[in-house]
Amino acid sequence: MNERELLDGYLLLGGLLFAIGLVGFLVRRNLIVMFLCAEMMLQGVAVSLVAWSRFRHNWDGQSMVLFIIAIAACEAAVGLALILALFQRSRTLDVAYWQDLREPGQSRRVDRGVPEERREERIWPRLTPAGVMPREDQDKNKETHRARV
Amino acid sequence: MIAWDQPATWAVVLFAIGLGLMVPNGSMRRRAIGAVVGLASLACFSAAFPVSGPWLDRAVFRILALIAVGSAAASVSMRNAVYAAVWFAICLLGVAGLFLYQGAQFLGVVTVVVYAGAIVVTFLFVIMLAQPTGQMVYDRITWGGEAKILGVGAGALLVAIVTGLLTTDRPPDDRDRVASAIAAWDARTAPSRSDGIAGAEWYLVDARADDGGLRVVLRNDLPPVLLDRLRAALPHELESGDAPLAAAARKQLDIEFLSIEDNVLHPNHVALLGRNLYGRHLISVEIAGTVLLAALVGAIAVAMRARRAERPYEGEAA
Amino acid sequence: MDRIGPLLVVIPAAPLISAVAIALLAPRLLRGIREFPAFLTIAAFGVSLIASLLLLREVTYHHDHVGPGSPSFERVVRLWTWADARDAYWQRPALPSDDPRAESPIEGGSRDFTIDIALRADALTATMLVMVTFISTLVAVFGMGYMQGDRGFWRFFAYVSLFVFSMTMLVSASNFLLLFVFWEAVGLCSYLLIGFWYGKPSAASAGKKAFLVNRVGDFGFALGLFLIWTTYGTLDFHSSARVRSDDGGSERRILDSLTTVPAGATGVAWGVLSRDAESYRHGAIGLAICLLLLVGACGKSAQFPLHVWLPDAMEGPTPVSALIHAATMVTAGIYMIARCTPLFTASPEAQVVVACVGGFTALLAALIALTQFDLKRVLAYSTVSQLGYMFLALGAGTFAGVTSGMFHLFTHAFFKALLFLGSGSVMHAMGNVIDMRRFGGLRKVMPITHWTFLIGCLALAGLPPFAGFWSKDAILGAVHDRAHALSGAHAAHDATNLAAHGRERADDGGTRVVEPGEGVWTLWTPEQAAGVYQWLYCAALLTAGLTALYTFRAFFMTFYGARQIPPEAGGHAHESPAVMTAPLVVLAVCAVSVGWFLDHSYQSDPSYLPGGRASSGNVLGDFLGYAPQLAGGAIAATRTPGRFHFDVAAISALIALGGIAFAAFLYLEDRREADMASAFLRFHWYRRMLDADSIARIRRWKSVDAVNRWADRLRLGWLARIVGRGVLVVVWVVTVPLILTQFASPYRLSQDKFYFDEIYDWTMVRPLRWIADLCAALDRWVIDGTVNMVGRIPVVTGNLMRSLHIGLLPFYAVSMALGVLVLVLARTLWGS
Amino acid sequence: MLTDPRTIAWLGPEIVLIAAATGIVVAGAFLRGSAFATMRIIAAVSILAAGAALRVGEANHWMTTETGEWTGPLVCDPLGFLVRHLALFAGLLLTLMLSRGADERDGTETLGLILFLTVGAMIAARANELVLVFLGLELVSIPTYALLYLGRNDRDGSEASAKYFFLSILSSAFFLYGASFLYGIAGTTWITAPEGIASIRDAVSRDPQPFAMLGLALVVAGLGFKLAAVPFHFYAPDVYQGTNHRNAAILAVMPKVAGLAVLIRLVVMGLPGVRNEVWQLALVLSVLTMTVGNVCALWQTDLRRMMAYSSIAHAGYLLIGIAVGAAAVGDPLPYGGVAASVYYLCVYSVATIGLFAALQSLGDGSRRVDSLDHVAGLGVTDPWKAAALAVFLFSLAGIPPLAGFWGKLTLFTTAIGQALRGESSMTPWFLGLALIAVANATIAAAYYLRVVGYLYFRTPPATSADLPSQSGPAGGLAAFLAAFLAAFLVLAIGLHQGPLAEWADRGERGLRALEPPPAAAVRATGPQHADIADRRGSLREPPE
Repeated sequence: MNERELLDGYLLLGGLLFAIGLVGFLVRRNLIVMFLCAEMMLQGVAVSLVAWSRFRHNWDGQSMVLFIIAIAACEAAVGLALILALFQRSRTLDVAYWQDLREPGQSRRVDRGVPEERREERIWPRLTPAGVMPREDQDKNKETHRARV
Repeated sequence: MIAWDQPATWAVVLFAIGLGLMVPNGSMRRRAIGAVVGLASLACFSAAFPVSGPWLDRAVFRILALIAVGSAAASVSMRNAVYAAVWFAICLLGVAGLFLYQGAQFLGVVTVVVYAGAIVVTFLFVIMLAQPTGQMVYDRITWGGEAKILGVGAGALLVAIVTGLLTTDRPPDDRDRVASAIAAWDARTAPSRSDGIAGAEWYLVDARADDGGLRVVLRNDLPPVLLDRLRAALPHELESGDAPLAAAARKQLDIEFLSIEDNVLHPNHVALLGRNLYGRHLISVEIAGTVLLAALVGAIAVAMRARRAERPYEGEAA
Repeated sequence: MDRIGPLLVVIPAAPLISAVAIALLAPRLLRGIREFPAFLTIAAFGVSLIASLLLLREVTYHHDHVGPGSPSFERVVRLWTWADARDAYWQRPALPSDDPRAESPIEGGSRDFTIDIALRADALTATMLVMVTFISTLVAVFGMGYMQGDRGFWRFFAYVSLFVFSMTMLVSASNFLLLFVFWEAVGLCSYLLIGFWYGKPSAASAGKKAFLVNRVGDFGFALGLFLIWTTYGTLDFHSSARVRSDDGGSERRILDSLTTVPAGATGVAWGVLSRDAESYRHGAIGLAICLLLLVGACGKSAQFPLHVWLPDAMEGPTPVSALIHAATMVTAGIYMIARCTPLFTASPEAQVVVACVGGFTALLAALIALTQFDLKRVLAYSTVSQLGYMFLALGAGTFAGVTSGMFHLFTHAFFKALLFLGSGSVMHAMGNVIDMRRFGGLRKVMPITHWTFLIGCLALAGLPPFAGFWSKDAILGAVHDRAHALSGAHAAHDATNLAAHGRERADDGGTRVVEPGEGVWTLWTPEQAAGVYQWLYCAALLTAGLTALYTFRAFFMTFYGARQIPPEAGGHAHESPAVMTAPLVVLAVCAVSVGWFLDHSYQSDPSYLPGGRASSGNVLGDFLGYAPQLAGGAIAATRTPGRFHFDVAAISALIALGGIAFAAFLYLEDRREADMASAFLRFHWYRRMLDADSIARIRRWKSVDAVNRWADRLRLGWLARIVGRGVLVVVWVVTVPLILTQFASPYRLSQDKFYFDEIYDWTMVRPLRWIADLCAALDRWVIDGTVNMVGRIPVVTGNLMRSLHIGLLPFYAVSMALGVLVLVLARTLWGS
Repeated sequence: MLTDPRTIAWLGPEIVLIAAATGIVVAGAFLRGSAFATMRIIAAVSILAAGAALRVGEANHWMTTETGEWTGPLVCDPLGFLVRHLALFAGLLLTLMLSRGADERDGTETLGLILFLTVGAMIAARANELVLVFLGLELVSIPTYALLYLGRNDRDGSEASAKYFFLSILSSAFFLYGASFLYGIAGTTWITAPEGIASIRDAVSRDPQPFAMLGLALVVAGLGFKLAAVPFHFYAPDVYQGTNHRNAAILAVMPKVAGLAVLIRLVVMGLPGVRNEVWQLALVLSVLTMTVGNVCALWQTDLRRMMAYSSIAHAGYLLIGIAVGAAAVGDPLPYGGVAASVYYLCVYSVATIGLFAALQSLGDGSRRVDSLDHVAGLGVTDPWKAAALAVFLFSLAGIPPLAGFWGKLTLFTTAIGQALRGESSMTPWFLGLALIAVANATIAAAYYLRVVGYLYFRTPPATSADLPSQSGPAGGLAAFLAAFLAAFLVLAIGLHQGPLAEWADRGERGLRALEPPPAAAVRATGPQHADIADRRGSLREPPE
C-alpha cells in the first residue's frame, strides 16, 4: 500500500466510524449507548489523526490522539456520574424521558409504535451461599436449581 | 451529478440502507438483512478504494477495517446496552489494530488499555448499576420514524462527503507531478532494469518547487544506483509534463532522503512520542492534567450530590 | 502651574455632587435636617463661583501674555473620549467646481466619529461661567427663604443643582454634541422646575408646553448639527490639537485622562469654527446651517415664532424664573449664536434674519407686556423682549454687535434676576398673589424690595447710570453703525464676488488658506439690508420707550397708589426675611454699577490693546475679543475703535424718560388705564366716526375720490355710488367695529398677546390634531394593517422557529448534525 | 520552553487560579459547608491576584509582542490580554454570584469548578495550537457539566445538564473531526507561525483544498455550539430555563468568550487561505443566528429562556464582526471587524452577567425569580435592583449612552465600512447584513423593553408571597455587589468608551502584526506539505 492509499483508506475508515457513531448518537435512546456512540465518533477522529500523522510524518497527530483519549476519559468520568444521577432521579435511561423543558405550547412527543414488551417468565440463577457448607434441608429443590443453572 | 457508475456511490447508498435496517426498530430479520447490506456496502467501499501492496498487508488491513467498522455497526445496532458496550470494546480492538498497522504502537496499546480496559469497563459497570429490570422498550425503538431517517441520513451524508472528497480528483500539486514523472520514468525504464520502483508514491515523500529550485524528498530505501539514474533523468522527465517544474529542477535539484523510521516508525517510537508530548505539547499536558482534576472534582461532586436525598430547588414546592 | 484644567472640572462638578448628594441623602437619610439641601447647594454654588472667578483670573492672566501672533486664547481640557467610532462616515470627495465658494473642497476619505468630553476655557466661557454661578448662588440663597416650608424643598434644590451643573457644562462644552446634550439637560431641568408643583394643572401644562415648543427648536438644532457634521466632518468648535497619526493610536491617551492640550499645539486642525480653510464653507449650506441653529436658539431663547412658552413658564417657583427663565438658560441661545459667530459671519443673510427675528420679537413682546396684569408675566415678556435685543445685536454681525449682545446678556442677567427676585419677594409677602390689580402701594410695606425693584426698573428702562443703559446703548449703536456701514459699503461691494468673498494668501506651508472677508450676499443687496437694519433700529428705539412704559407701569401699580393687600397675605404682609432681601441688595448694587464699571467708551479715547488691535472701550468687549471665534477672521475685520454714541444714547434715554413719564401719568396715583380702556370700549370714537361729518370726510379721501372719478369717466357714477355706499356701510358699520372692538383693538391685541396662542391653536394644534385624527384613522385601517402584518413577520417566524424547540434532545442533535452537513456541503460543493 | 522563565510569567495567572482552585477543593473536602464564605473570599482574592499577575507578567511583553514575536503555543498578544481580563472579570462576578443558600453545600466544589472554567477560557483565549485550543474549550465545558447538575437539584436541572452534556460532546466531536482535517492539511498543529515554520495558516493558504473546507465547516460547527449559533443553538433555551441564574450566566458568557477567541485565532486569522468561504459562512450564520434568536425571544415569559434567545441573538451580532474580520483579513487596512466583535463580546458579557446577578440577588433561599411576572413592579418595590436590571436591559438593547450601544454601533459601522470598501462583490452582502442587523436590533428592543415595562409599569403582585423578598437574602448581597459592579462598568464603558475600544483595536492590530506578507508572494500552487526541515527535526525546531 502506498502512502496515499493508506491515507485514503484510513480517512474513509475514520469517516465510517465517525458516521456510525453519529448515527448511533442520533437514533439510540439509551443515554449510555448514546455516550458510547459519542466515544465511537472520537475513535473515528483518532483513526483519521493517526493516518494524517503517518502521512505527514509528524508526531503531533499521535499526541493529539493521546489528548483525545485523556479528555474522553474525563468526559466519561463526569458523564457517567451524571448519567447515574439522572438515572437515580428518573429510574430510566431513556433520553426521550427528558423533554419537560421545551418551548411553551409544544406538546410532549410520545412514543410511536412501541413494540410489545416481551414478558417472558424468567428464572434467575441463585448462587449457593458462600462461607458455610449448605445443609441438606436448606435447599429443598436442589435438583431444579441445578437444572436451571 | 451523482455518479451511479462508481462503486463508491453504491457503497454509500448501501451503507445508508444497511445501517437504517440495522438500527433497532424492527425485527430480527430486518436487522440481519441490514447486516448483509452493510457487508455489501463495505465490499463496495473496498472496491472503490483499491489498495496495492503485498496481499498479506492488504488482507490484514481489510480484516482490521472489517473488525472495526463491523463491530461499530454491531455496537450501534445492539438492543442491549451491555452488548453494545462489548461490541464497542471489540471495535476498539480493531482500531487498536489499525493503529498498530500504522506504526502507532503506543497508541494501539493505550487504546486497548485505557479505552477497552478502563473506559468501556466503566461503561459496563454503569450499565449494570443503572439497568433496571426487564428489557428496555426504549432500547428497541427510536423516538420516531423520521428520527431514524434523519439520523441515518445525516450519517450517510457525512460518509458521502468524506468519500466524495477522497474520490474526487484533487488538482495535482508538485508532489503529484513529480510522482507521476517518476512513475512514467520507471515504467519506461523498468524493462531495462532489474529493479522497479513499484509505485513512486511509496517512495516519494515530498516535492516542492520554489524560486530556489526543486526539492525532492525520497525515502532512503531506494538502491543508490537507481537514485543516481533518477537524479539524472528527472529534469528530462519533467520536461514533458510541467514546464515550470522542469525549469525549477534544472535550476537546482535537491534530492534528500528521509527514513520513515526516523519518524513515526522509529525504533524508539515511544521515546520520540514522549519527546514530542513533553516538548511541543508540554503546556497541553499541564492543561490536560488540570482538565482531569476538574473532571474528577466534578464527577465526585455530581456523584455525591446524586446520592443525597433530593432536595427541592430553592423555594419551589416540591 | 496651570490651574485651568482643575478649575474647569471643579465648576460643574460641585453642583453635580450637590445634586446627587441631595437626591440620594435628603429624602431618606437626612429627613430631619430640613436646611441641609439648601446649605449644600449654596456651598456647592459658592465653590463654583469662586472657581469661576479664579478661572476668569487665569484667562485674563493668559490674555496679558497673548503674543501678537496669536491674538486668541483658548484652552481645551479633554477629560476623555466619549465616542470613538473608527471610520464612521465616508466622505465623498468634493468635485472641483467653478463656484468660487467651493474654496476648499473637502478631501474624500473616511472620517472618524470622535466626540471628546472636553471642556474649554476662553473669554466667552469664562464670562458666562461667572455670570451663571454668581446668579445661581444668589438665587439659591433667595430660594432658601422662598421655598421654606415647601414639601418639595429638597427636590427644588436637587433640580437647581442639576440645572447649574448642566448650564455650566453647556457653556464650557467644547463641541456641538456636548453642547446639545446639555442643551437638552437644561431643557429637562427647566421642564422639571416649571412643573415643580405638578399637582397644579396649569403648572403641568406649562411644563408640557415648554417642553414641546422647545422640541421644535431642538429639532432644528439637531438638523443643524447633522448638517455641520456632514459638511465639516467634526463637531468640535475649534481646532483641537488632535493629531490623527497614521497608525491611529499613538496620540490617543488612555490612562492620563486629564490631558490639557496647549493652545498653540500644532496638528490637523479640524474644528468647525476654527480659522481653517475648510471650515469656511459658506453659501447655501452655510446659510442652512445658520438658520437651523437659529431655530434652535429661538426655541431656547423664546424668540418670535417660538416665544410662547416662556410666559407660561412662570408657573414655576419664582427663584427658578429668575435663574432659568430670565438670567441663564434662556440666554443659551444667545451664547450659542455668539459662539457660532464665524458661521454667521460667513453668511450675512442669516445675520439679517437673526436681527429681524430679534427686533421683531423685542417689539412684539414689549407691546404684549404693556397690558399684562400678572407681574411675573410682565417680566417674562420683558425678558423675551430683552432677548430680542440681544438677537438684534448678534444679528448686526459686527464685532461691536456681538460684544454688545453679550454685554447686554451680562447686565440683563443682573437686573432681570433682581426684578424677578423682587417680584418673588412681593409674591412671598402677598401670599402667592401675583395679579397687580389686587395689590398696590406696597412701598411702605416692603421698603427694601421697593428700592431694589426701583433700581432694577431703572436699569431695565435704560436710564443713564444704570447697567441696562450702557448695554442697550451699545446695541443701538451697533445696529446703527451696521446700517450705515452697509449703506456705505455697497459702493465698495465689488461686482466680482470673490473680492467680497475673501482674500487668498499662501501661508508658509504653501497651502492655500482663505482669509474670509465679508460674506457673500446672494439673496439681497447690502443696501436692501441696510434698509432693514434702519427699520430695526427704529423698532429698537420704539421698544426702548415701550420698555420704560411697561416697566414703570408694573412698578407703579405694585408699589404706588392706594395701599391694597389681598386677603391671601393673611393680614401680616411684611418685608421678606434677610435671606431673601440680601440677594436683592447684592443684585441691586450690581445693577447699578456693572454698566459703568465695564463700559469706558464714554471716557476714553479709542485706544489700542496689546497686539495692535483697537479697543472697543468696553472691558467686557475687549475681553471677549480674545475668544477665538471673535479674535480672527471676518469678524475681527469689523472691529473698530469703540466710540460712545452720544446721539443714540441721548435719544434712547429721552425716549425712556418719556416712557417713564407716561407711565407715571397713567399709573402713579390712580390707575387710569382701566378708565381709558373702558372709555375706549364705550364706542365714543365709533359713534363719532359714524356721524355724517366723518362719512363726508371719508368720502373726501383720495382713494374714494379716485374711484369716483373712474366711475364718472366710465359713466357708471350711479352704480359706483350705490355700490360704494353699500360697501361703506357694510364695512364701516358692521365688520370693522366688530373686529376692532372685539378682537383687534390694540388693547385687546396686547392683552391677549396678539392671539399667538390662539393662532397656534388654530393653525398648528388643531390642524395637527385633525391630521392626527386622520392619521389615526388611516393608521388604524391602512397602516396598522400593513404594520401589523410586517410586525407579525417576526412573530410568525418566531412561532415557526419556536416550534423547532420541542425539547427532545435527539432532535436537537439531529438538527446540529444536519446543520454541520449543510455547512460542509455548501462549502465543499459550492466552494469547489 | 521549560527553562524559559517567560513561560512561567505568561502562565502566572492560570497557575494562580489552578492552585487556588485545587486548594479550595481540597480544603473544602475537610471543611464541608462551614467555610463557604472564607472560600469565596479566597476565590475572589485569587482572581484578583491572577489579574495582578496578568498585568505584571504580561505588561512587559504585550507591547513587544504587538510587533509579532512568535511565542509558540501560547500567544502573548493584546487580544489575549483583553480576553483574559474579560474572563477573569467574568469569573470574579460569577464567584460573587454564588448564592449562599443554594450553593453552600457544594460551595467549595462550585467555586473550584468556576475557577477551572475561568482558566479554560483564559487558555482558549490565547492558544495558538490545536491541542491547546481543544483543551481550553474542554476545560470550559467539563466543569460546566458538573455545575449544571449541581446548580439546581430538581428535574429541570437534571434535564438541563443532560441536554447540555450530550450536545456538548457531540459538538466536541465535530470540532475534533474538523481539527483533524486541518492538522492533516498542514501536518502541524500550529495555527499561526512565522515564515519558515509550518503552520495551518500557511498550509491552507498554499493549498486551499476541499479538505480545508470540510475542516473549516466542522470546526465552525464545534465553535458555533460554544457561541450558540444557529443551528447549534438548540440547547440554549432549554438549558438556561432549566438551571439557575448563575449557571445561565456561565453559559451565556464563558463558552462565548472562549469560542469567540478561538474563532478569531483559528478561523479568521488561521485560515486566510479560504477567507471567502469563512466570511460567507460567518455571514450566513450571523444572519440566521440573530434573526432566530430575536424572533424567538419575543413573547417569552420565562426570563432565562428569553435571555437564552437573547444570547443567541448576540452571538449573531458577534459573528458580524467575524464575517467582517474574515473578509478583510490580509488587507492592509484594518477594518475593525475583529475589534468590534471583541468589543461587543466585552459589553455583552458584562451586561449579561450583571443581569443574571441582579436576578439572582432578587431571589433568595426561599424564592425564585424566573418569570416576567416575578419582576413586575420591581421599580416600586426594589428600585435599586430594578434600576440595575434596566441598565443591563437597555445596554443589551443598545440604547445610546450605555455600553451596548457602542458595541452595536461599531459592529454595524464595520459591516457598512466593509460593504463600502471591500471588494465590490462583497458590497451587497455586507450592506444586507448591516440592514438585517439593524432590523434585528429593533426587534430586540421590543422584548428587552417589554421587561423594562414589567419592571416599571406593572403593579407588583398583590400577595407578598409572590414578591421577591427585599430584606437582604443570604448571599444575595454579594450577587448584588456583582450586579452593581457590572452596572457600573456598563455605565462607565458607555460614557467612556475609548479605552476598551482602544484595547480591542490594539488586539486586532496585534493579530495583524502576525499576518504573513501579502499572499502574492506565495505561489498559488505550491506543495501542500509541511516544511521538511521541521519534520526532520534538524534544521529548525520550533521554540519549545
